[in-house]
Amino acid sequence: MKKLVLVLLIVTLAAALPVFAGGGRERESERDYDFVFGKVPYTFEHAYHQSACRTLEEYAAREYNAKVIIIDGEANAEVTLAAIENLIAQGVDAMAMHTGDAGLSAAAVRLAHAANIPIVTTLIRPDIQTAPHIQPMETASSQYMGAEAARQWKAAHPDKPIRVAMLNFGGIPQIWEMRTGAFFDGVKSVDPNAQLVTMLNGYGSTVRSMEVTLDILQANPEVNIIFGANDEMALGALAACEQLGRGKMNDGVPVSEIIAGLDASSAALVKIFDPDSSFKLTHGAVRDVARAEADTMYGMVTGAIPVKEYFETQVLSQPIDFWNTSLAEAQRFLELNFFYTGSLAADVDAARSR
Amino acid sequence: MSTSMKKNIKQFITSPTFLLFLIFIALNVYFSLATNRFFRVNNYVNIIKQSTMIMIVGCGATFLMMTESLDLSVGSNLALTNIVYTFLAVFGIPFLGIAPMPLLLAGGIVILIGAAIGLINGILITRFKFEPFIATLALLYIGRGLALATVDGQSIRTGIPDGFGSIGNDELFGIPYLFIIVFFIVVSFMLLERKSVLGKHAVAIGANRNAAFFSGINVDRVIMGLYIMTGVLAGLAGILTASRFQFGDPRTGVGFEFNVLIAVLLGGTPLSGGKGTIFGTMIGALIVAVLGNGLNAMDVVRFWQTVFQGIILIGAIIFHSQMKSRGRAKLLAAGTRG
Amino acid sequence: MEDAFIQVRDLVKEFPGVKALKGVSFDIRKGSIHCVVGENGAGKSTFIKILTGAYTKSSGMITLDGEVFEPKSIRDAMNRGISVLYQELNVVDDLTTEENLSLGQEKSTLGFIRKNENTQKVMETIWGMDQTIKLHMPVYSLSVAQKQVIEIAKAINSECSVLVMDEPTASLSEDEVRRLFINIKKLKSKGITIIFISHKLSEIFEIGDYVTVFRDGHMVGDREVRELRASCGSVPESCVELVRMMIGKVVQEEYVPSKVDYSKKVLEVRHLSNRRLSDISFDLYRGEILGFYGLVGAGKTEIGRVLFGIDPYDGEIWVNGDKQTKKGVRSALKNGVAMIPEERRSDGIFSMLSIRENIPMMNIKTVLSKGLISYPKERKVADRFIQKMSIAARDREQSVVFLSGGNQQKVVIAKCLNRESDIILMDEPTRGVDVGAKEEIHNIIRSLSKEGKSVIVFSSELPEVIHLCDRIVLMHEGRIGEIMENRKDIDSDHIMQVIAGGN
Amino acid sequence: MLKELKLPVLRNRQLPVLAGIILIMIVVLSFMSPNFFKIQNFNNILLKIGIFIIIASAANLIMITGNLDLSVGAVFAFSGILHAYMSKHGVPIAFSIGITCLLAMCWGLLNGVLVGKLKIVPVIATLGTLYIAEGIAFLIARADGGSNIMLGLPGNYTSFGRYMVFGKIPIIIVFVVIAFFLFLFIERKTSLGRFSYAVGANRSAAELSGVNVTKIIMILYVLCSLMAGFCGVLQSSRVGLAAPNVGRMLELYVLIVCVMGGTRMAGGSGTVIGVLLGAIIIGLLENGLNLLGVGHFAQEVGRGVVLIIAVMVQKNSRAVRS
Repeated sequence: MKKLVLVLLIVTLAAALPVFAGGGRERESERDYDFVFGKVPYTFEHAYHQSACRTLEEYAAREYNAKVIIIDGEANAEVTLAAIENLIAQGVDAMAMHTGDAGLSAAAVRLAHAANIPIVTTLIRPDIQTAPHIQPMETASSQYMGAEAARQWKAAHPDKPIRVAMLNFGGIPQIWEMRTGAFFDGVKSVDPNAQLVTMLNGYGSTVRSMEVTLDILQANPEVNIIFGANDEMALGALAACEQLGRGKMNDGVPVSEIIAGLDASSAALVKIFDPDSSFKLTHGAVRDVARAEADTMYGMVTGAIPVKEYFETQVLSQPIDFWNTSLAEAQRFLELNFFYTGSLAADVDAARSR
Repeated sequence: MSTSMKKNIKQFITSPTFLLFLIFIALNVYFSLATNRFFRVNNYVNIIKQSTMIMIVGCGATFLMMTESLDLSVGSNLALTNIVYTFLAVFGIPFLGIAPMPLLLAGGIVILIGAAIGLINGILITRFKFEPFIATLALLYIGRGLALATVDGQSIRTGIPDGFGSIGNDELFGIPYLFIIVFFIVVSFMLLERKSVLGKHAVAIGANRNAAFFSGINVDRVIMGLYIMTGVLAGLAGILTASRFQFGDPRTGVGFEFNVLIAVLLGGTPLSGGKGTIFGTMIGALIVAVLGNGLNAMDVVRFWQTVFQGIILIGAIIFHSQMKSRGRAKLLAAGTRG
Repeated sequence: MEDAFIQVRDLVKEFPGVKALKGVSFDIRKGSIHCVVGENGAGKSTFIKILTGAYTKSSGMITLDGEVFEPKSIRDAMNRGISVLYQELNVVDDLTTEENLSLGQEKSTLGFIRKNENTQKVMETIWGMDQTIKLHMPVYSLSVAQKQVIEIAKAINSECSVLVMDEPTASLSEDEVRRLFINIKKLKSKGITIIFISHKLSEIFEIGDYVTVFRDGHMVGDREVRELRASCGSVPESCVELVRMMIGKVVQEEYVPSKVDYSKKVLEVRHLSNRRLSDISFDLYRGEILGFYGLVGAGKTEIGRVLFGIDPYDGEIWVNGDKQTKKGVRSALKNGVAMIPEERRSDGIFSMLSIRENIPMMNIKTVLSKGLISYPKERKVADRFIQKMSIAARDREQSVVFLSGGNQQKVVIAKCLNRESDIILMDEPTRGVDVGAKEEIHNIIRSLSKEGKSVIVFSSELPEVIHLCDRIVLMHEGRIGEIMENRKDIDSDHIMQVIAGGN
Repeated sequence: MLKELKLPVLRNRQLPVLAGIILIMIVVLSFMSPNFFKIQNFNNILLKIGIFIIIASAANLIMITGNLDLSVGAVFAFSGILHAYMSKHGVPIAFSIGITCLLAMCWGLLNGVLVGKLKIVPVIATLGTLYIAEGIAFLIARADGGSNIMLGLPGNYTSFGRYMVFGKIPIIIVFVVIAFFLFLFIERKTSLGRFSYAVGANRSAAELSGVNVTKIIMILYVLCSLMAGFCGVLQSSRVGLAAPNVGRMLELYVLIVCVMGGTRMAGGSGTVIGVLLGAIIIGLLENGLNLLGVGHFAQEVGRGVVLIIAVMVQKNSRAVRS
């Protein structure tokens, strides 16, 4: 008898847990929505995608009275495609996906179209161009960042040749096209003699990037521009530099190196607006991408946008750097894109006092 | 109905596998009640589709675990075969001047690669007496590195030949080829498990290695064979994955080895070997898939799902260990009485 | 010999650093029961392993039925008709009787098992020996003797001409041994050659035709048992010649009473019962050696396990006048009860660790100083026991795994003695131990009783119990049949009667 | 004490072999990369493997008992996040470190109960703990409003992890030395260490010798989680942020380090000296490949190959001994 009660208790608890964990809300409310959209982010582990999903959910509900079902892609091809399949099975009206691989995007588009469900891809352009696509203009912004970094370095140290090191995600080709390669193009546009010394995998992680950067700087102490293909890696590079007694700037004048990142999250901007830190540039777009996704999905559902034609919506990936962006602008960017509620100026001051 | 059949049915109903099956049913009922997005034919098709690779490789892994071995390299093996298969089909072997190959030939070569990885595992474990965990962990790294290096980390997505996706996507009389293949493999492995010399020898090796050895079973050869078999199945899974998604990706199968491990464990094959059923593994794979799918349908954040995964894993193993000790005690009591 | 079925000539086996067989030559006749005896490490098991294909020889020659015999694998040896019945039974517990019968020799088509017509034949062989074994029983529900029957049937089934039995009686009760001997004689009458290995000389005299004695890798004697029996007189255990061949010294077995302090009860057991035991009551006095004797399964080991806190029980145990309330091994140890377990390898020694590390394991306090392990203290403890028990080892740092069985047992006993417990339970203290070590262990037990400690010996060897114990508790099916005083002229017929269930 | 420490080194033939491998690696790398043989570089390597050494020293004892802990990476991440979260929300740093370490020990307790008491296979039990701890780490980060915690950390957050002892030696290296000697001490001089070997060599004999096996296993798991948790705090404090995914694959690294150090997975043998050497091999390998600019794909292959070679070399040296 005691055992039976215990078993019942456990079963009830187990059944209640998912509900407690945030599930089961849709029952009473789903019928009130006009549309159901699906969204597959690259991975929920990045602040960028968490913010993008939240923006999408809020914007779609407000503007189009649409509910958004989010299934994480977990940065994994099988999981991403399974998520697409599940969204199809759940009969969503349209979906949006953001992956790290063009082949994966193409496969997803094929799946969705076979089921006659509109789909929009983001960032990574599928090779089969048969569906609308949201393209943050990362290439241009990366080029701009590279050029600006090179200019600032040349202005401060005209005698020291530019040596660039990069941290990437381990050979994803689109990253070269839009981020690392473009950045280096920018550098070269200012100093044609600049050299790309090394490019290693930072695994998108701060800690791993820090370890790798320590090794990079050991092998190539002459490196003076470091680009991390996302903010996490740039922050790791900064931590490594600080550990070696570098990573400093003299009120915005480069001393040892310039670090650039990507995504423009709050953690990065706090460093960027610290005049003494060498992490100085980044760019990003969250809100506009999410809004474009919702707009495109709505457009496809209502017939305003053709479902099976390539249609690119370009979104500015806003460059933010210490020299050309005002603190107020950056504050506003964070508020709009990352649900930031603090004061950037205060956060920068707090971080500086360390 | 003959008495032996009755006995078999009775045995099945009282087995942990059947209870696991009941849990599986209960999960389905729960999710169907909790969300209206779950109980749909298409959703079930997806659930099965998404667990096919685990089911295919799980067949080999179950046999391996029966012999007290395990294979952590299956995920990397899947990725390597996936990418090489696509590479051969799209580019051939450029530096030897070999043109793109017919799919069947590419598939054959890739199966051999899968078998080779199994062979290396087997050699390290049987000849050099490596711990299976260590040997296959080394192969996990090597396989993944080779997969990424083959294509310099890029996926292959252009120049995919016609018919590349047919085996993974097309249907025969409305039934996906994928299901037919899985059904075929699972049924043959169930037969292997119950009726074949191999299945029996696998159980014998896991339950009492010395007895198996002194009964004249070539233990090393059986284990080697099972590793090769698992390698071949992983290779097949690599081909099917490539075909299903119609592109080659060196990053597939990350964490796949642990998913397979969990499915096999949930299915009631202990790490210490000596027993296990293919049917249990299939239920294990389906439970994992249904759980993920159902929680997604309920809109549960992924991180909570991770927590549930841990709780379920621990819960299931406690459940199995309870069942085991109770079942054994009952039989022993019966044995002493009779 | 003209009719030699197996001829062994100058057989040598070398391991890295060790020569296990140093040139052995002898013959085995067809259809005979050929006993092989020797102390542990004498080379018996190496010889057997070469014969069965588990090892390959270094040099020398074996011929089988006139042909050169060089098995490359166990399979190979089996195909030539050589089967083995190992001491550790090689049946797979999780398979059924039927599946075990065909293990390794399945008939198959394309890898799938075909119905084996032989199984029925084997089952008939089995039923010839034991009717209670069923075809679809999982083997873990069978007793040791029943599992042995399965193995013997399997061997016969494989149409062997030679059956090697490695200490088959080690874990059988006398009743089961008798039945086994009947079966062995049946096999002999079918013309099967049997190579029989045992430590129990009485068994050799009972069923052996020939006996070969190994010592230190050499063949030191090859005799006809009939001949020996004539020269030995009526008591086979005291066969001086055979024992001298094996160990080079004569072992006298005679009961010497200990100085028991009957005024001081150290252990009182009242109405002990559990799944395997019913209503066990007895007392143990200071300085006494109490023996428990009975068939295997009579409950000897179970009593030891209860007293040592391993198994649950109903009833009362009083140690030194205190009633035991807490259960468990650690509280038993705390109350001054220590046990030497039956299974040395799985429950006794830490084979990878050195002698020095093994000995203080039961009482780490003896080597601690200020709460930390003191190496000088530890060395002193180790050296003391190595000397006291004359453990033959290279030095105290030698891993226990490299010691012979007898020396391993001494390490286990040393570990237990270091606990300084007042009551010591010894479950089969001399099992699998050669004759010399056996006598040494007996002397240790006597010296313990002289020191005022009380010892309980659980043994399935009657001579040991008669030789050693002051009182003997006779067990039958979980009950005490009789508690008798040991005397010089103890009546062994009466003992047999009691343990068989009579009064 | 010194004499007693020397003894196991001399008895163990694998340790000289490992030392030999390290020597060869150092010589080869010195020739191949001009920047290798520099004090700063060795400092870098030590900093990188410091975390492994501290955690693996504890995990090694678990492996000596014949068990293993796959949850260290998740506990590591969980602790970093928790410490950052509490520090950010007003808990004083020292206090937060204390609470984090205590909670980290709870994971060890869970592992200990599952493995020691309920006798669940450690691979599965600790895999389960891994999932739960990792999930919760992500949930804490999410509750804070993002994927990692960096913003709004108090000014003195990094002063612990970046503290230089005597103004020269990074604190992490000091902790590595402390952990090394602590575990060497536990291994050689305490009954806990001795009993760990006993449990690994023969669990049932240990039980019958009166060793409280459950307690030993539980203590070791708690100790290991404490080390993992403390390292999580240390790392997070050094880097100045906490991310819930930092511990990915850490458990496999720790495992490899132990195995390379000559610890048998089945238990009964192994030493923290081997762990130190194993970690140095891994550190040199990655550092060397990074210095030579070898791409990450080849590094993955290299890791697997070195693992096989190291184990094979050890097996040979073991075979020579017996």
